[in-house]
Amino acid sequence: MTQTLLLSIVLAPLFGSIIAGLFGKRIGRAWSHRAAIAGVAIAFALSTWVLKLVVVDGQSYNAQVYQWLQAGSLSLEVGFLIDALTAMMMVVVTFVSLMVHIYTIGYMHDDDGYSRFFSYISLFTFSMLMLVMANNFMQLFFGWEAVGLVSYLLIGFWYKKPTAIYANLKAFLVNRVGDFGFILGIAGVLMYSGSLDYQQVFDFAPAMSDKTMTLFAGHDWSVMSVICILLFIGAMGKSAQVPLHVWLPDSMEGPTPISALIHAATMVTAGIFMVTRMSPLFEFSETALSFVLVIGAITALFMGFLGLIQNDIKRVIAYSTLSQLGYMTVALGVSAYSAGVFHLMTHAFFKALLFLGAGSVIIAMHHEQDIRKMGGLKKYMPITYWTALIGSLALIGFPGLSGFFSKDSIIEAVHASHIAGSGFAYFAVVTGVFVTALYSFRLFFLVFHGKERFDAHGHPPHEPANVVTMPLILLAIPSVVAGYFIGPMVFGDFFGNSIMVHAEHDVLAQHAESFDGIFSFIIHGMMALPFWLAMAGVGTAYYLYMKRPDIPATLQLRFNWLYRILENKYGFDDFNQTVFAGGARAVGQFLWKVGDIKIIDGALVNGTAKTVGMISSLVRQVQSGYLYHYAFAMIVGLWLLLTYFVA
Amino acid sequence: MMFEVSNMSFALPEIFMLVMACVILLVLAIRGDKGINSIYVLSQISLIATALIIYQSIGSGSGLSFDGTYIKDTLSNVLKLAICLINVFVLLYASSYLKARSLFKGEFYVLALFSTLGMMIMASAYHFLTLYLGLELMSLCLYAMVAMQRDSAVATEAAMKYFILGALASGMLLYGMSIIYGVTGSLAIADIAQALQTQEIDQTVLSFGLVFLLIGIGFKLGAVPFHMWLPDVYHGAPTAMTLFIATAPKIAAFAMAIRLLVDGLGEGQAYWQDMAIMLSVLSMIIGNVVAIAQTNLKRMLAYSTISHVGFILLGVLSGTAQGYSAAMFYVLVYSLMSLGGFGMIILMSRQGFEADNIDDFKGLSQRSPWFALMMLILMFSMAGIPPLAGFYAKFAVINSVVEVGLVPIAIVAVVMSVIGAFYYLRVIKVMYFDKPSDQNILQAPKDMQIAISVNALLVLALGVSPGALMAICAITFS
Amino acid sequence: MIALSDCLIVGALLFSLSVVGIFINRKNIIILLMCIELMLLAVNLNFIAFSHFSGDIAGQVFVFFILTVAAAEAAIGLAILVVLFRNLSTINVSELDSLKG
Amino acid sequence: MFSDFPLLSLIIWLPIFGGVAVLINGDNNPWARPLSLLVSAVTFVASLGLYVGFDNTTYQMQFVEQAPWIASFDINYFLGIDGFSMPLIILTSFSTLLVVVAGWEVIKDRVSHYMAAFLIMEGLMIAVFSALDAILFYVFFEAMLIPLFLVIGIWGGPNRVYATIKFFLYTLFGSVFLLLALLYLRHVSGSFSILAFHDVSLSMAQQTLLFLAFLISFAVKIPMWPVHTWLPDAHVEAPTGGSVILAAITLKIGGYGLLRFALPITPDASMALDWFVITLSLIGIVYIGFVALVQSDLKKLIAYSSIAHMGFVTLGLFIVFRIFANSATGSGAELAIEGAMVQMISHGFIAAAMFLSVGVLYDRMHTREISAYGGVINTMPVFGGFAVFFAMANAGLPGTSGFVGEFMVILAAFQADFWFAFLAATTLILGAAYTLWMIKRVMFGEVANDQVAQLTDINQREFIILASLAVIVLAIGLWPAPLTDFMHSSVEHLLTQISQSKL
Repeated sequence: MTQTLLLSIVLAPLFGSIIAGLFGKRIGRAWSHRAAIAGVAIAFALSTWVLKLVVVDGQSYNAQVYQWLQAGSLSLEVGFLIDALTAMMMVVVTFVSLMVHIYTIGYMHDDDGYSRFFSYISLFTFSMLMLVMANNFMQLFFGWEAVGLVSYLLIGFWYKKPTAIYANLKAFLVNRVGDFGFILGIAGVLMYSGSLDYQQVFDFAPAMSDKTMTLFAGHDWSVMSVICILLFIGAMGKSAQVPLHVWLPDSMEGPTPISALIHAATMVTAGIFMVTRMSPLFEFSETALSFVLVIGAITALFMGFLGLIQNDIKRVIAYSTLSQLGYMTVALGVSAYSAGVFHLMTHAFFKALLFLGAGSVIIAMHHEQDIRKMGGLKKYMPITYWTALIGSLALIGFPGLSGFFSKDSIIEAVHASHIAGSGFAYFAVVTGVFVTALYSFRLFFLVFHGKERFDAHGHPPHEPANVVTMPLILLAIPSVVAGYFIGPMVFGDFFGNSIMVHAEHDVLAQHAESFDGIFSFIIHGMMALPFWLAMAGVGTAYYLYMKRPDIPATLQLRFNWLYRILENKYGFDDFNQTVFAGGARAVGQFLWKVGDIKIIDGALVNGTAKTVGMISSLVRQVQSGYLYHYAFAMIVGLWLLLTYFVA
Repeated sequence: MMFEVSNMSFALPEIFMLVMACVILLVLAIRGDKGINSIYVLSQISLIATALIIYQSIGSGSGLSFDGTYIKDTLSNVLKLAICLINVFVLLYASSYLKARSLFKGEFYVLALFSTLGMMIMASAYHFLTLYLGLELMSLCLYAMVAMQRDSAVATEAAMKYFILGALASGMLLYGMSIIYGVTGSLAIADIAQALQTQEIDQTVLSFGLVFLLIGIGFKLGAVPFHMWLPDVYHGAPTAMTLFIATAPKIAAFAMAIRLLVDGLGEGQAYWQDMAIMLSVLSMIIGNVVAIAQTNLKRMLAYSTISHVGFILLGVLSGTAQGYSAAMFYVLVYSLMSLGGFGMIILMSRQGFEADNIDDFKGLSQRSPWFALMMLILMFSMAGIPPLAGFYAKFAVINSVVEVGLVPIAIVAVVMSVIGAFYYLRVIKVMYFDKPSDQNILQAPKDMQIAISVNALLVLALGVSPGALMAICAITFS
Repeated sequence: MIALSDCLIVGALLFSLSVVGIFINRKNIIILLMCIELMLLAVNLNFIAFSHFSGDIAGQVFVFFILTVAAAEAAIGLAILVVLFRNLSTINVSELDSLKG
Repeated sequence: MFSDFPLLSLIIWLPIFGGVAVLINGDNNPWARPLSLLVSAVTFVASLGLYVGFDNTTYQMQFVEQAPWIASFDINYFLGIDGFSMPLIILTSFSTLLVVVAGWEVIKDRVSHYMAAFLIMEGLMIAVFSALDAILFYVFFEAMLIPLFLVIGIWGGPNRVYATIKFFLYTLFGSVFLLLALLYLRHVSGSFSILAFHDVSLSMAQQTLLFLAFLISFAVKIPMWPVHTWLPDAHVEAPTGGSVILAAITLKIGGYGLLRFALPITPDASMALDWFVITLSLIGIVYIGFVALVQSDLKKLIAYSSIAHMGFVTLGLFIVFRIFANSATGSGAELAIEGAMVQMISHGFIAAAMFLSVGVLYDRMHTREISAYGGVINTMPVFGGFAVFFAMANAGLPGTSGFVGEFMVILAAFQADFWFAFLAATTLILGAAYTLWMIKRVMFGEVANDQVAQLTDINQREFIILASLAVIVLAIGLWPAPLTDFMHSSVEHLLTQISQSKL
């Protein structure tokens, strides 16, 4: 593996982006997308090659490209760390990205910002690759923020739409809250390990583990817990964990391809990747792991509920993404990093598939996104229908499809774990299975089955162009088969040194012993509770939305309070809007109007000027014009001098 | 008693000046106002010639003469030279002003020359008597000069105030001199200094006398609280006269201060230092603060003078050679700036228009960018902003008080200089940021325009390279 | 025998009187001129006293000069007074207040 | 190669005399603009000579020139640069070049005065950064106020008089204390050489007073909370060029002053009072962040953001003592000082870019009210791209120079105290909030009104300016090492100086 190879992977999409972005107008649409797709395709091909080198040839790579900065003995570098984890991520990212690129040709066909869009998504690919290939925290942070930037640009891609530019600002700011923790975590790492290089930090981790620091007087905290929680706050922002999840549903304002690429498959999983990468640190802090676990569990369950009542096709999937990210986080919390990453991978495929399928529906519906105005699309859009079915089944964990393997291994891992919060987490993930199935198939039935509730304007909906359907098919394949790698990836030593798990946390090890092949895993899964819950969910969805569509309406009336809570998304948005956005503005107004204008400027600065002016006009009166006053002043002077200074 | 020619030569400039003044008086008597132009030229020639004589005599020995009543030293040479040269400019500026107001008469020049003579005598006086005579010669001429515009109510009012208060101050000075005479038994400054060193002196009486001396000095300089005449006289007097009063007499007053306080009563520095601190601090505060409220430029410059006096006193009160030279530098720079400042008012004025309100300078930068720039230089210099001469003046005096450990006084000084900057900035603001209210072009003659440019550029040049003048001041007190 | 202190006290009294006269008088400028003369006389008394008691003649010489200057001063003062009266038609001190502030 | 050539004098006096030449030529002379461009371009190129000839292995002053100036006070014309001043000088000459180009067509009134003011100011500012004699420093430090005062007052907005006088008096008030401190130091050390000041030993009381004097004067310049209120007013009223110079250079003089005077001359007092500066810096970062959020005037918003960013400079400079005390392993002290320096340089470029961007809008719409805009990117797509880019840089996005300094200072602050880093890092949120909210309101959305609809995109001249800034911002962000390599020796030296007690 050479530096040139790795640099080519990273820079190819960047060049594509620059060409499409800066010269898009000059070279035209076709050449823009050709440049961008070529870049990503190169990256994908080379990434696959790298994966082969890592997996088959057992190579790894960790070296600097150039020194970014030096200060004292500290050297910050830009470099790459390639191991199994990185290689897998690279392939996932470039593959999904490639699919989305191709899909975009069809989806954005009529858009004015065609070249710009390609430029952005290529730039995103570059950023994401920088993130996953980093060998140090600085570069990680660079990629971290860069994907945030692209996400900001893409959510606000249709910059005329008020909701879009509201959503992108919100997304950026909420992510910044996470980054706030993240950068503090990085600072902590530097302080206690003296380096920002992964390898050096990880080597130093044991020495750091018993240090303490004082945050509030009188109470010592484990350094490792503080650092890991801070780092995880970063992950919470990027991977949309409660309470920093609020940006993700709104991010659906962006074009659908990026919902698939960024807000489902890749960027939002950066947090999961990061925590996995940091496993040598997290393993030293059970506090942090419990924190991760509980946050993940809350997200997995409660975000799933919200999916039940959404009517926007993309928002349903978005809440599903939130919930699935919760699953991954739960996996991290119980130290089942490989299961988390495995779910990350399968999820990337089937969720991208679902989003692109939704996009396909949206094209057919002429950009109508309300599922209440769809229905019966099955016969018009067979490819979309079947691929969406595969995606949905994979999502709910239907045995044999990829989601089944990854989700099941997470649930098993949680079951086996004993760290604080695992009981609640187990409840959450198991309940979540039912909820997932319910909202997924609610969506599926409402869109593809039942009555046609749309207004076709005389043109019946039809399957979009090949460039749209081809990625669906291509994504459907791994959505089915990716699960078969569970053996090496979850229970084997595919990840090798890239993930570290302490023996006492190693919940997967117990399953690894009992794991003997995919087939038996499927059989075993079909006899377990989650499978039946999933089936129940599908059944309930069928009953409620196909057979008795009156029941949901009744329920909605009966449990109005509950419905209102769900509709308000537990009040997070209102709370943030009032307390944080409103509060910040109120504080700003107060500090400005009172602090700056009244006190500093008014009282101190202009006040001084005014006082001097007042004294001036007062003292002026002494110069009365009368000779005898003048003489008197001299006498006063004389008297003063005589009194004070005559010895 | 031997009559020594060499001793006479020490007073050659004064003698020459006296002769010329008398000649001009004669010309005036003979030709009346018809000879005014020749009188003007003659006055300028006598000033320049006197300056040349002084310059020539710099190398040719120094010391006392006239039985110890008169001294020729570097201080007197430099100050006299400065007085003469500044008055050359003053007369030049004044002439156009006077012509426009039918004040262009021989009396002015006679008075000016006699007054200059008085100042020169003050600079060289080394005896209470000579000092007093020089002072009165200067003052009486100034009183008359202020009153010259006989049909102006304010001018005569100003003259009256000036006269009464001036006389009062002279009286106090004399009273102080008498006390000092009493305790030391001498009127000669050298003898007084010696007496203070060698004899047992009653300190109470000494300091009592000192108070009165200081009042006299303070009055002539215009230090608070003996400054009350200053704004009214500057304001009321015709601008040409204000120009005259505001420049060279300050140099003479400084000379008087040095002769009395340093050369004579240097031993009593412990007493007069504290008194001078009071005067200095009050001057800086009152001068700067009250100037803010002024709308009349002449009056504002009067208050600014008061504050400058406070700074000059800073140098004197530090009681070190460095401080004296700093004060000397300051007073020279001050007269140069003041010359330019009042000169600008004259430059702006024309028949029937005084241009002494700050608002009269509105939009000057658009009407006459060059002279706006000159005024800008002068104002910033007065405010003490580098790289202009005024900065080094302030720098030097503040340095001298810091060197003797009077840091609190220095703090007052710098804070006051910030307040002071405000009203100078106002003038600049009016010139540069306001729209002109009239489009009158300057009517001043070319020679005056050139002179005032030279004047302002000199302030700039002294700012860029103050070393030479500072060195001269340093040598004076070394 | 008149002691030095007696002379000095008289001088100081005269001086004080003149000073008080200057700032108490609010009516007539001529009184101011008189006060000034009085002040100079007080100073003269001082000089003469010191000169006499210290046996140094310089003080008395000084007095002559002061007298001369005083005359000149009075001349100028009166001249200004005349001009003032011509302009303002008054010599009232309290009406000399157009310049102030 | 440059050892004998008085390069510093050249780049100081060339623009000053060039400015005078432009001034003398007068307004009606068509040569005013080209001549200014020529002078500033030559100065810029010449200043690059400093970069080329710089020896970054030593902390000693380089390009030293020394000649007596005021002999009686032993004041010398003593110039020299080290790793701190060299980048700032180049920043100065570059910014001036930009300002000249930016004012090319925009300034129609008294062109020669405008150009001359900036050229003269350039020379003065370069002199400030290279002066090694305290009085020489002070003279230029103050003299610089004059042209800036005029620039704001003459070409400024409606409330320019208040703003410019406030600016002048505020800064003058600060700097007179500097003068006192310098005089006192001369009293103690017997020389006006700044290098001699570095070596003189001082008691704690002396140091404290000196330190406070330094702090007052430089805090006003930087400006630190609570002596910052002149800056928003000055920026709002100043013409674009004035804002650029104000933000890019004059604020840096404050930071530079602390580096050159306060830290090395009064290390013990700096250590004893570091809590004070740190507190003010952190208040500045947080408080000003909130205030910036609610501004309705574009320039005011950017001005406030400048204050918040400069808070990182003072924070970086003064946390070193705590880092020493914690004896942390992460090279925090170097990070802190270099972070502060990088932050200054970077802010110079970014703030310049932001103000130039506002200038672009202002030239077209003649308003700075955010509410008057909306959807500008529809009519000015190229400009919009730049604006978003610079906004991101202002919000400290990695890959731009805005990130580097903040990142370094936050990393270092953590080593001083967790809560310092915590408060400093709020800028990640606040900085993004006020900058991007502003961008959202100005740039995005439907075309708000007819004026916006009639906007024309930037012309070639504006493009070149913004593009050159963008390239620099990006370059420093992607590879700051070449910039910081020049500082290492000087930083090490400074750290040695401040770790040795002077008591």
